Amino acid sequence: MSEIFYKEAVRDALREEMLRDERVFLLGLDIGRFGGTYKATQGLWEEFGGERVRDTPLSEAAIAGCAVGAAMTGLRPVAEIMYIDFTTIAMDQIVNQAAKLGYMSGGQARIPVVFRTQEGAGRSSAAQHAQSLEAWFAHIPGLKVALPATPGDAKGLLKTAVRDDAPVMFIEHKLLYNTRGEVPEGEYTIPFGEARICREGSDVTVVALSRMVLRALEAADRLAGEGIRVEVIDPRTIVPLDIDTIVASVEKTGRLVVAHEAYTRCGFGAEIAAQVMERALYSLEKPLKRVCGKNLPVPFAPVMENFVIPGADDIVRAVKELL
Amino acid sequence: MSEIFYKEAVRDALREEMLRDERVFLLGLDIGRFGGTYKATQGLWEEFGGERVRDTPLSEAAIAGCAVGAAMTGLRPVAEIMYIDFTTIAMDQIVNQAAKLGYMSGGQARIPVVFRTQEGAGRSSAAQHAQSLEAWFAHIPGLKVALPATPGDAKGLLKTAVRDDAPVMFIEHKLLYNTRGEVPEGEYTIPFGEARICREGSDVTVVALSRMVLRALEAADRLAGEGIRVEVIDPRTIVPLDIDTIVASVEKTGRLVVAHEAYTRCGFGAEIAAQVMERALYSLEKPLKRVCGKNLPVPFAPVMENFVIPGADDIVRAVKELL
Amino acid sequence: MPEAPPLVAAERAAHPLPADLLKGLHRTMLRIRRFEERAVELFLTQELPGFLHSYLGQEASAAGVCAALRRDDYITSTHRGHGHVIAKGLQLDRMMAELYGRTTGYCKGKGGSMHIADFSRGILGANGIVGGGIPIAVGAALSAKMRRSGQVVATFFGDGASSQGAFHEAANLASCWTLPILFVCENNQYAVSTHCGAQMRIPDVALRGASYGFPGIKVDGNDPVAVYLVTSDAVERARAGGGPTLIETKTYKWLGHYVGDPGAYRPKEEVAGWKANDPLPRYERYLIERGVMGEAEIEAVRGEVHAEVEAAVEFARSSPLPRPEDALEDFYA
Amino acid sequence: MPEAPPLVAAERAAHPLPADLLKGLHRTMLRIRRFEERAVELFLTQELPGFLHSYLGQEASAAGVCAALRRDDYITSTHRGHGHVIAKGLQLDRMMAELYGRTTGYCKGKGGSMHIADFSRGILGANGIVGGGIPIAVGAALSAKMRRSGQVVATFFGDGASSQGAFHEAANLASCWTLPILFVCENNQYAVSTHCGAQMRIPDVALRGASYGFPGIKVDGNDPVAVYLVTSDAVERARAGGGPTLIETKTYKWLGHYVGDPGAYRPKEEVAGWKANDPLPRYERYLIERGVMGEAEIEAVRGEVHAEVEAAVEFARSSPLPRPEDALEDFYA
Ligand SMILES: Cc1ncc(C[n+]2csc(CCOP(=O)(O)OP(=O)(O)O)c2C)c(N)n1
Ligand SMILES: Cc1ncc(C[n+]2csc(CCOP(=O)(O)OP(=O)(O)O)c2C)c(N)n1
Ligand SMILES: [Mg+2]
Ligand SMILES: [Mg+2]
Repeated sequence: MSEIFYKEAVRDALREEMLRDERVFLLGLDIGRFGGTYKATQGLWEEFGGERVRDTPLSEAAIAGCAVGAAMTGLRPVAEIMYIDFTTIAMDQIVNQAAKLGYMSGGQARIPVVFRTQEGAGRSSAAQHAQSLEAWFAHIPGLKVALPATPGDAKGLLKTAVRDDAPVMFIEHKLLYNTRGEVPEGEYTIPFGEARICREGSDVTVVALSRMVLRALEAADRLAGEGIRVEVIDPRTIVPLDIDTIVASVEKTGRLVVAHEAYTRCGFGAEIAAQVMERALYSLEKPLKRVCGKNLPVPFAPVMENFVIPGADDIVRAVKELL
Repeated sequence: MSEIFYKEAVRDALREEMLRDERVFLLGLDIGRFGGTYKATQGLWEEFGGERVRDTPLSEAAIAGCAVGAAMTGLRPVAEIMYIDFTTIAMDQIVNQAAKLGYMSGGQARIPVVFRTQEGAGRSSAAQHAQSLEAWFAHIPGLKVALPATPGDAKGLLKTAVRDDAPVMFIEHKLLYNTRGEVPEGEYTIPFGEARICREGSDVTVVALSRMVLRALEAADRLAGEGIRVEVIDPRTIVPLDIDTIVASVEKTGRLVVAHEAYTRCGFGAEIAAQVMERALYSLEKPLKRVCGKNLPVPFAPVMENFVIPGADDIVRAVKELL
Repeated sequence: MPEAPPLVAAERAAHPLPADLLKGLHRTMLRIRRFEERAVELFLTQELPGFLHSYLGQEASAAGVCAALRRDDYITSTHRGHGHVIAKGLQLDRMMAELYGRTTGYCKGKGGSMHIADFSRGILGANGIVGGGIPIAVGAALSAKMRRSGQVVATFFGDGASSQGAFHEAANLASCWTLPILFVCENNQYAVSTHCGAQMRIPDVALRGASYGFPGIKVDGNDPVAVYLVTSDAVERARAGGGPTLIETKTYKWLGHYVGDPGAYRPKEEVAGWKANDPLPRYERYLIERGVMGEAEIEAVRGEVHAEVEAAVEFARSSPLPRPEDALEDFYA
Repeated sequence: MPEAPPLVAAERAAHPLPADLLKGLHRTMLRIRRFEERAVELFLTQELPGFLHSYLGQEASAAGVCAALRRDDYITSTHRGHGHVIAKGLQLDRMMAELYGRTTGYCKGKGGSMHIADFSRGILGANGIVGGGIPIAVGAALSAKMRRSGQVVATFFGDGASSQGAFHEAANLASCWTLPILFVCENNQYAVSTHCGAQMRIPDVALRGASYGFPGIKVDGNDPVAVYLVTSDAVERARAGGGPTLIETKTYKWLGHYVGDPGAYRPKEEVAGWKANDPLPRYERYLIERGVMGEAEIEAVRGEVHAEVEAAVEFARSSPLPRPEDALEDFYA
């Protein structure tokens, strides 16, 4: 094990996959010499050259579509959309093309494309640079969706994503790039659809996504001080979703909190709620709590931004309300 | 009361609002002399002329953005996006601009724009012309979302939408245009956020959206023959959502089915589930049932298309499983 | 207003083309014509589900373009795509079966009329989203370039599609990367009911090549030889590393937007004028004049094509319908 | 490769402009310059949250364009928008307060640096989405036309933004409807780290006007008079019903993409060359040569602007922070 930054984990995964398979290449805005807005591709242009680390014009629809076409014809592109907010411009290519053409062609097309992007608030970037839109993609059959919360998961899941023959939305978090964490030495991958129980506990289950996993662990720590044992689960991929692990936990605790930064309404927390309600209704002793982004655009000023985005305090409060 | 077609109800609402308020105008593909793909604007070009019923080039991003700009500067546009599948091209303007600029400007901007579109499968149009994507829009704060199931609701809700100062996604259903229903004589509007109890019942609550309301009523009819009393609720607008009516019903029946054509995963049914779980968990006697579109692209061949889209049979089955 | 370069039909004499090629163009046009006529009939008698966008009248465009392509070259097509894929070499039986939604169709009934694909023939799929195939084609061209396969891509789209942002982004990207791609705009004068004059304020889509720094050429889209010649030049340039070309084929769709649309928005004389300019008899006269084919040979080909189309209908009708659960197959995510 | 029309600076002599106007351009440039210098300092000392895209070096472009607009004319702006809105007449204090996220800011702290709007001054908002403001501006132009208000719209965007589909769709739509709009492309040579030569394969964005059938003109974006003259002509045309114009102002951003980006991707000589072409002293020399202003008067204006900016900082610092729950206000859906 060695400790590295999340952005390094992303970079290492891309690098190893590019070394392993020459069909893998990268395209996106300023990912080359500039190294990407969050420096997650730093050094790759120097190592692999401009043919395999391709800076593009400022055209998200073309970036995504070009990746789809390349993926259909024998390559394995990793296309970066700088902010998940800008996927709005590439939605047709991601949703109507990448997600569907394999199926619509009667299984002829394989579209092994990874759309790497990042989401989240917390940098006073205002409402057009702070969204968490994973639920949109989870809604669309034909896309897998990964949301790594740690450097170890970022690396292992990204390598899996690159090797997957289906389109993958790989969603990083802008405030995680400069977090550090343990990463196994040597080659490893993490399968999709296996949740991680980040902390075991028997009183309340907290299912958290992306950066909220860190907040959930912080909350669990604090609650442990008061003798409250929180189980923290990170699904890591929401499509496919490891609902079994979540259900097993709820069967143990009888209490469920879901935590994500995305807007509450129609966020992925609702889907977890529905699946738990379908599978484990009788185990639930208390109503669901959603500790999620408020149903508001994210405001610029830090004090208001903090208000709309949930934090560890909110998780602590929700857990206590369930006891 | 008179019986008219759904498409006529849409047309009448537009016409009356255009007569009432000269700031109201329409833009979109082939809505002029052609009368719209589903003929919902037929006759309006003849009556109001090309200035107020504007055919556009084939540019959904520009259609939506142009509507936003016109709405900000004193007009009240109704922009048609021919199929909801094509909103993928206009997502930035709908989601990052229309939904947010009022808020981001500190309340200076009012953006009274209506995006009219239609959704749904059932015409063998394959996966890029058959989606139901209302959950995407419901996820985004700043958009209201209406889904009329009857001519009466189509007219009353559309008039409300045009008068609303916030952006509204007004989502019709392609298989409803040629259905008929009663519409009150004279001027009327239907407030947003008021569900309609389409049929009262005490055994099971079925919350259905858009065309599934008709299927739910059909199912309820059949079940009534077996002595099973189904309560059918149509929220009509999902943002704002009349959760009180749904919760009251669930408190009465203890059993909940949600039915929509949209993909099950992260569909609006999940949000209803979550809200019911938050507000009325203890009233639920049985697990939730979602009778929704399968998590698959919609295939072309009718027999497969019917398989992925839910029907009255599926609702009947779900209701029985809950008893 | 600047004009795009003139029609090249006049240049024909300077390029004597092999008889095989000229005959092939003819057969392709006939196959498209007959397939489409039959499909319209079948649609109107409600044998075919969904909806249908007919390629009738535009046959020369697809035939000319695809004749200049290699078998392993790629195309992307549109909602009005039957002509493109026939010209690229598809079998009529499996196509017809797809229109019928049968398991023997190219997409096993999952795609239908608007989505025929055959990757083994370089057909990366038709597209229900106007303009949606253009960026995908650019990706295929990038792939061809990176794999040094020598393949070229032709992406078909309509006059209406040229108003889409996707066209602009894709064309610019292809230019920046000097990709082996042909942007083939089939200007059939209308996008649904909207005349191209209301869609743009320039006479030719071809003029837009200049925005990206590559040639934009307009050509008589009802003249298969002219289309072939223009395309061949562009293909040669692309294969040699010279980058993209925009080709605008000026043509006309005889029926309305979809089968069933009476097309009342079009002046009667306009429709009549274009029908008088029917690419097929015009080309047959040319073949006869040039002595490439005689009346009898033409008649024989007609008979073969008719029989082929009838066999295709038979094949489709007698092919199995999918089972409902087949919807679960071919899904990988 | 065709070239867009030449710079118009040389035409100046033929258009003697009133002294007031020339002085106004100068003051505007100075106000932008000083505001931006100060904002950079405040950002680097971490007084300002979020991030900052500096307009330093581009002052002449915004000043020249906005001087040709009426108070009630509209603009849409970009992530690099401080210059545009200052030139359109905003107060520095409420701007600075917005950068600080205070309740007295133009958007009450909800928008921040990238989103300053003032509808009372025709400023429909800056935009965090590259190209996002362009279709909105077209809508405002349609509105002006339909309301017969005589207003004109100028939509600012960068060289990078010209690769966006939204630009293409919006320009084409504005052309089809002959709308009163100016597409102002500020070509500052880079989109983040990407040089405009890697963003497109034509020398001038201005050439793209031809794709839509309206004029495309390039101009020295560091020459406020040249920019003013070109804009005035376009505004006049637009107001008279002559439709859109594309204006490309060639300029340079001195700092990297955002404050904190060292801009290492740029050759040192290039940066030095453009800094030597600083629009401000160059214009001041011109004013002195033409006898419009003397050194002393210029110095006095400098003093006033410095004081105005300091007062703005004071105003912002002493303005109240929003309360968390203020996030719930100004939301209407
Ligand atoms: C993005 C998008 N917008 C609208 C449509 C609906 N539509 C299908 S074909 C068509 C017209 C296309 O015109 P053109 O590109 O000229 O092709 P043609 O039909 O004339 O062959 C329209 C508007 C669509 N399929 N996709
Ligand atoms: C659609 C979209 N893509 C990417 C970005 C990230 N981004 C912000 S500014 C910028 C470069 C813009 O370049 P240009 O248009 O030339 O403006 P400049 O920054 O040079 O003023 C990029 C890529 C964005 N904000 N929006
Ligand atoms: Mg057309
Ligand atoms: Mg720039």
